[in-house]
Amino acid sequence: MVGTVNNRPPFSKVLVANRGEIAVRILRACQELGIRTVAVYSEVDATSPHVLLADEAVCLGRAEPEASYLHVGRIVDAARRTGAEAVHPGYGFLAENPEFAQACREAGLTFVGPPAEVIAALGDKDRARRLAQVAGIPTLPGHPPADDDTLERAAHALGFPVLLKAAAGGGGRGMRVVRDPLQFRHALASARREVVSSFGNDAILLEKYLQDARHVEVQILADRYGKVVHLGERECSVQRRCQKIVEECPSPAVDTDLRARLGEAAVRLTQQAGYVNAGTVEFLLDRDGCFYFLEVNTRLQVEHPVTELVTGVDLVHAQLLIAAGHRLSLRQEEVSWRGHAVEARVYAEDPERGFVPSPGRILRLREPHLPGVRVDSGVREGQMVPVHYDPILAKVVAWAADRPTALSRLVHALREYVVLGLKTNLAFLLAVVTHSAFQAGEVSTEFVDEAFTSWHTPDPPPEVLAVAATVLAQQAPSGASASRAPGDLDPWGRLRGLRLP
Amino acid sequence: MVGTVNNRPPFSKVLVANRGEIAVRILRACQELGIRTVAVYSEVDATSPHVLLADEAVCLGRAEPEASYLHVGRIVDAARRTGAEAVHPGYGFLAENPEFAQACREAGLTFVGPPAEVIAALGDKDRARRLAQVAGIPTLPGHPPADDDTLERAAHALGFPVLLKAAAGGGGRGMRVVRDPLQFRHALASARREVVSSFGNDAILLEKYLQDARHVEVQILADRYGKVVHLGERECSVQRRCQKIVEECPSPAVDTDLRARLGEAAVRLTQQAGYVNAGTVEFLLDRDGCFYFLEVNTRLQVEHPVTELVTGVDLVHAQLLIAAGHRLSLRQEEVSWRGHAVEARVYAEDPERGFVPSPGRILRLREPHLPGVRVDSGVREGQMVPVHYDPILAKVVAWAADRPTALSRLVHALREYVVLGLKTNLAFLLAVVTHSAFQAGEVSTEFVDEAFTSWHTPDPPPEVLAVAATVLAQQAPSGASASRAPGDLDPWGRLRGLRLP
Amino acid sequence: MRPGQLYLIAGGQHVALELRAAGEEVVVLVGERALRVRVREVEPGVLEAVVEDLRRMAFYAREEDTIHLHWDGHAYTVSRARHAAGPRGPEPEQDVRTPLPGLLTRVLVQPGQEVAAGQPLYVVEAMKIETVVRAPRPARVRRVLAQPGQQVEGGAVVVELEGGP
Amino acid sequence: MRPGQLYLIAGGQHVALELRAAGEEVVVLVGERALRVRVREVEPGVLEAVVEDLRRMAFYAREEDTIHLHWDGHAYTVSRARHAAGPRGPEPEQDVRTPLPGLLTRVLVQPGQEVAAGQPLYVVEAMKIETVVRAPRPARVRRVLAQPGQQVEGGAVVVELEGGP
Repeated sequence: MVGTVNNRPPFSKVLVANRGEIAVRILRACQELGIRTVAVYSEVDATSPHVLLADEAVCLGRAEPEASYLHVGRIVDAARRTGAEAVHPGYGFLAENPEFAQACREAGLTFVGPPAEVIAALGDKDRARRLAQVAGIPTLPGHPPADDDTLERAAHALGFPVLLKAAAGGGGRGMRVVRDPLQFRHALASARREVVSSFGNDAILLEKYLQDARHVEVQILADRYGKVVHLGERECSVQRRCQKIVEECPSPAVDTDLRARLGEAAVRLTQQAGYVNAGTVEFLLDRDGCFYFLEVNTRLQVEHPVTELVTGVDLVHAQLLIAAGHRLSLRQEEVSWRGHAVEARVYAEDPERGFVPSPGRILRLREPHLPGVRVDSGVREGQMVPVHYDPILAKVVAWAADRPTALSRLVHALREYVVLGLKTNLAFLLAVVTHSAFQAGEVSTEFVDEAFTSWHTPDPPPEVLAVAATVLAQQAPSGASASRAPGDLDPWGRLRGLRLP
Repeated sequence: MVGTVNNRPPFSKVLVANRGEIAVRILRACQELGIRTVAVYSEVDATSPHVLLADEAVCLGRAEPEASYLHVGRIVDAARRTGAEAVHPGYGFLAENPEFAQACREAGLTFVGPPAEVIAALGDKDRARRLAQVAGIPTLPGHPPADDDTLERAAHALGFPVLLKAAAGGGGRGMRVVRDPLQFRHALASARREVVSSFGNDAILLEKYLQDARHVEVQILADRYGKVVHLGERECSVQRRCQKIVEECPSPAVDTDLRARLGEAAVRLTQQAGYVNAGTVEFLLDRDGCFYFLEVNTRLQVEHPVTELVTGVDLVHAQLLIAAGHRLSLRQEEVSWRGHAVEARVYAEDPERGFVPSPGRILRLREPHLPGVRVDSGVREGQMVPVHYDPILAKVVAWAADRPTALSRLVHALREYVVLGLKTNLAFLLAVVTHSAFQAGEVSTEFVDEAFTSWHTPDPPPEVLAVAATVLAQQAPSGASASRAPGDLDPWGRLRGLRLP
Repeated sequence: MRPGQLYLIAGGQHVALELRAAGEEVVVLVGERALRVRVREVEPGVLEAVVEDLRRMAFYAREEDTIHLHWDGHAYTVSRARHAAGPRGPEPEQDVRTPLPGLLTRVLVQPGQEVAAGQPLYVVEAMKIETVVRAPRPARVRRVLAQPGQQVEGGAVVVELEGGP
Repeated sequence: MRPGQLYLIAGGQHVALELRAAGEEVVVLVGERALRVRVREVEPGVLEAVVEDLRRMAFYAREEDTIHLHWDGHAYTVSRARHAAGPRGPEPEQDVRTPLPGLLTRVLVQPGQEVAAGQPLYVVEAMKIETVVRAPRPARVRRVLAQPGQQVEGGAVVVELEGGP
C-alpha cells in the first residue's frame, strides 16, 4: 500500500508522545513493523498500559498536562536521550501544535504528521476556511475571530442559530451552538474560557449553524511527493454537545457518486495546502447532498479504525511509512470499501450527572472479544483512571458485511463490556445504537441532544436488587473469601441441572 | 452476500450440537442474526463458556462423547423439546455423520449442512475419490478399503511411502505415513484401532504418499438451487503428525491462475455431488503446481476464520442462511481476497511429552487482543479442561494487508497469550511461526515433523528462576494475600522511577 | 446472612427489602415480589446467582457496603443504606456535592441569595471540560466554602444550601 | 522470605539457588550470576518484578510449591524441590508415569522383560488420540499394574521398571 523496502522497519526507534488507547494503538503498530518503542508518561501514569507495553519509558513530570504530555521541551529531550528517530503525537495534546512539530524538526527528529507550516495554516480555522474557498469548496457564511462586540453584531447579521468555534484546536472543545441571541455573550465567554485552557488562545470564530445536517469527514493519505489519495468518508453525526461518540464507515447518506465528490474535494484542498501524512477533511452534509467545508484535522482521528476495517488500510502503518519518506503506492482506483464498521467510544463519565467525567479505580474489567469486533483500549483492571486527561477508556469497533449485522455485533459487544468501579457511558451508548433513528441511519448532528434529553440510566431490575441484597446481607468479604483455591474442584461444576435437565 | 429478507432471522431458534470454541463461534453468529440459541452439554461442561453464552442449555449426559455430544437421540430430543428449528453440528462429533443429518430431517429439524446422502457419499473417502475421478480431477494412485493382506500387497505395488487413511471421518484421525514396509502391518493395526473408536468403522484405504507436497484446500458455498461459488484456498501444510496447527489464506504457493483452477475443480466436484451449504475440498499440491484431490470435508473447518478475514464473508452466517433456504446472491466474480490471514491453534498439550493432551484447570487466562487479531476461544479462566474431548483451547487469527505484517501480529499475539496451570503448545507455535522456512512461505506437510524433531520448550532464563525463587521462598499465600483491596492506592503507583527518570 | 429488613440505595432511589432464609436459598421480598435467590462467589469477582429459575454468572466488585454488579448487559451499583426511607422514594436531598475533582473556576452565587432549582451555583473544570453544578431544589445559600482558582475534591461541598422542601 | 539455599525444578532440571536479603531487595545467586530481585503481588495473580534494572509486570499462579509464571512471552512452571540435586543436572528418572488420564488400550511388555530406552511399554487413549508410553531408559520390567480396558489416572504407574543407570 505504502511501498516498503524489503520490509525493513521505517524507523529503528519511535517515541509516542501520548497516553491511553491511542498510545497503545501506535505502540503496537510500531512493534508490528519491527520498530523499537519509547513511551512517555506523567507520574500518575507510571503503570498505565502504554508504559508497560513500550520497550522504554520516560517519566515527563507531574500529572498536569502542562508538566507532562503538553511539555514540548521534555518530550523532545526524552526522544533525544533515548535515541528515537521519530515522534508520533497521536491525537489531542500536541498533535496539532505547530511549535511541537517545529521543535521536533529542529532537534533532528521526524515528526509523524504534516510539516509545521501546514499544521499552522490548517489549524487556524479561519485560514483553513479561506484555503477551502480558494480550492473552490463551499463553506458556510461566517465571521473571522474578533472581539465580543464585533462577533455579536456578525451573529445578528448571519441570523441565529450560529456556531462558535475555537480558531485553534479541534475535538469539539469550545464549540457552542447559540440559538437564542440573548445567550450569545454568555456562550461566547464560556467558549473563550474553555478554549484558552486547552489551546492557550481564546480566538473564537463564527459560522452560520446548519440545522439538521450530518457531520461527514474524509480520510486522506498524502506522501512527501505530492500524491494524495482519499479513503472515503466517515459518518460522525452522533455527537453529544459537539463531541463525537459513535462513528461509522461508510455513511448511510453517502453513495458512490457523493463519495467521489467529497473525496475529490478533500484531495484538492490537501494537495493545494501541501499536505503530507494522514489527515481528515470535515464537512457538513445537508439533506440535499450539498456539503460545506468545516475544517481539517491534521492528525490521526479517534475514529480512524472504522476506515481501517472497511478499506483494509492500516493508517498508523501508513503514517509511519510516509513519515520515513516512503512513496504511496496505493492508487485511488485501488481503494475499495468492504462491509460496514461502527465505533462507539467508551468514556469514564456519569450519564446521571450530565456526563461529567468520572475518574476512579477500575475494579473489574472484561472487554468484549467476538469475531468482527476490535477493541482499542488504554486501560487495565486495577488501574486508577486519572482526573487530568480526556476520560476515554476504549473504543469498541464492530465490522460486518452489512450495516445491520455490524450494529448487532456492536450491541452484543457493548452488552458484554464489563467495567465496574467507575461510571461509564456504556448504557447510554447502548441506548443510542439501538435507537430506531440510528438503526435507520437517519440522524443529524442534533440527534443525540434532541432524542435523549429525558434519557436516564436503567433502574436495576428486581433480580439485581435481590442478588445485591443477598450479597450485602453477608459480612463484607475478608481476604479469605477471595481466595482462588486453584486445587479445588471447579466450583461451577458443583451446581448442575438447574437448567433443562 | 447470501440474500436475506428484510433482515428477518433465518431461524427463530437453533441448537448448536457442539462444545468449545466452535460452539461459542456459532452461538455468537446466531445471536448476531437475531436467532435464539440452545446449547447442549455433558456433565463436565455444565459451566463451560458455550453453556453460559446460550439462551437455553440442555444437559445430554455423562462426559463420554457417546453419552453426550455423539448421542444422536438425545440431541434430537433436546432440539425437539426446546423448539429449535435447526441444528448446527459445528466440526467433529456428529458433523459428518449422515445418520445424524438423517435423524434431524426425520424429526423435522433443519440440519445446517449438506443432505445426509451427500455427507454419506463424500464422507466415504473411496466414493469421494471416484467422484473426483468422474469430475476429471486428478487423484493419487491408491487402493480402496480392504483386508490387511490385500492392503499390504497394494502398498508394495504402489511403492513406499504410502498413506493410510480412514475411509470414514476426517481431521487427520487414523492417518499414518508408512515409509518402511516392515512397519506397514503395525501402522495399519494402530490406524484401525484409532479410527474405530472415533468413527465406529475401521475401514482404511491406501494412497501413494506424495513427498514434499503442500496441503491446500478450497472453501466453497453452495445454495439449495445448484449455485456454487468458491472463496479461494487455505494453506494447511503446517501439520504435526497429519494434524493441522497453522493455516493461512492465501497460500504463498498459489497465484491467481492456480487459484482459479483449484476453485474451478472444487466447484465442479461439489456441484456434481449435489452439494449444499459450506464445504471444503482438500488437495495436495506439488512443487510443479499440479494438484491432486484428497477429500471433501462436508462441514465448517476449524480454520474457516482465515477465509472469513480475507474474503469478508462470514461463513457461519452463510451456513445458516443457506440452510434456511436463502439464495446465494454472491457471484464468483464478486469474491475478492484482501490482505493475508494466519491462524494458530492453541492446544492443551505438553510439547515436552510428545504433545500428549494436557487436561487440567486454567488458573489464569489472558487472551491477546490487538488490532487485526481475532481470538476464537472456548475456555474461561478457572475452567477445568476435560480429558474427554479434543484439546483445542482457542484459535488465534491475525490479519494484515501483507503476509509479513500478519505473521508479525501473530507472533505478538502468541507472546501476549497467557494460559497458566496447564501445558500448552504456545511456545511450539511461536517456534513454528518464527522459523525461517515458514516465514519464507516454503513449507510442505513434512515441515514440522522434520524441522522440529529436536525442538524443546525454552529453559527458564535466570530472571524467571530468580523471581520464582523469591516467591517460593515466601509462605504459600493464604487467602488474605490475594485480597483485592479496592480502596487502596494503586499499588503500581507506589513504585516509580525505575525506568529512565 | 442475617435475615430481616435491608435498606438499599440504587440509582438514586431508596429501596426496602426483606430477606428470609429458606433452606439453601434466600427469599427476598422486593416490592410485591418474592424472589428465591442463591448466590455464590465462584472465583474472585465472579458470582453465580440463581434467581427463581434463572441462573446467571455475573461479574461483580464489592467496596464495603457497595456492590457493583454486571447483569444482563448493564452495570449497576447498589449500596446499603444506614436507615430506612419511604418504599422506593427519592433519596432525601442533602448538600450539593462537587461531582468530580477539578479546578473551581467560578462561583455564581453569594451567601443569603435565594436560588431556584436548576440554577447554576459554581463551575468546575476537569479533564478539559467545564462542569456547571446546579441547585437541586429551590433553596437559600448559607455559605460559600471555596474560592475560584482553588482545586476542589470530588464530593466536596462548595456551596451550602438551606431551606427547600 | 527465608534466606538460604533453595532447590527448584524447572523444565525437568534441578537448580540450586541461594537467596540473601539485601534491604528491600533479595539477591539471588543463580549459577554464576547474582541478581537483585524485588517482587510484589499487585493484584491477585499479577506480580511486579524488578530484576536488576528490568521492571516487568507478570501474570502468575501459585499452587503450593509450584509457581506458573508468564515472562517475556512464555509460560514457565517452577517447583520447589524437596531435596538438592547436582547443579542444574537432569532430574533423576524414577517410575514411568502415565502422562494423562485415559483408557489403557494395550500393554506391550511383560514382567521380567528387558526394555531399551524409547521402547513402547503401553498405550493410553484419551481425547481421541493414542498415546504411547515409552521406557525412558534401558531397564527391566518389574511389574505390570493394570489391564487393557481399565481407565488409568494421570500420573499412575502402569509398568514398574527396575535397573538402568
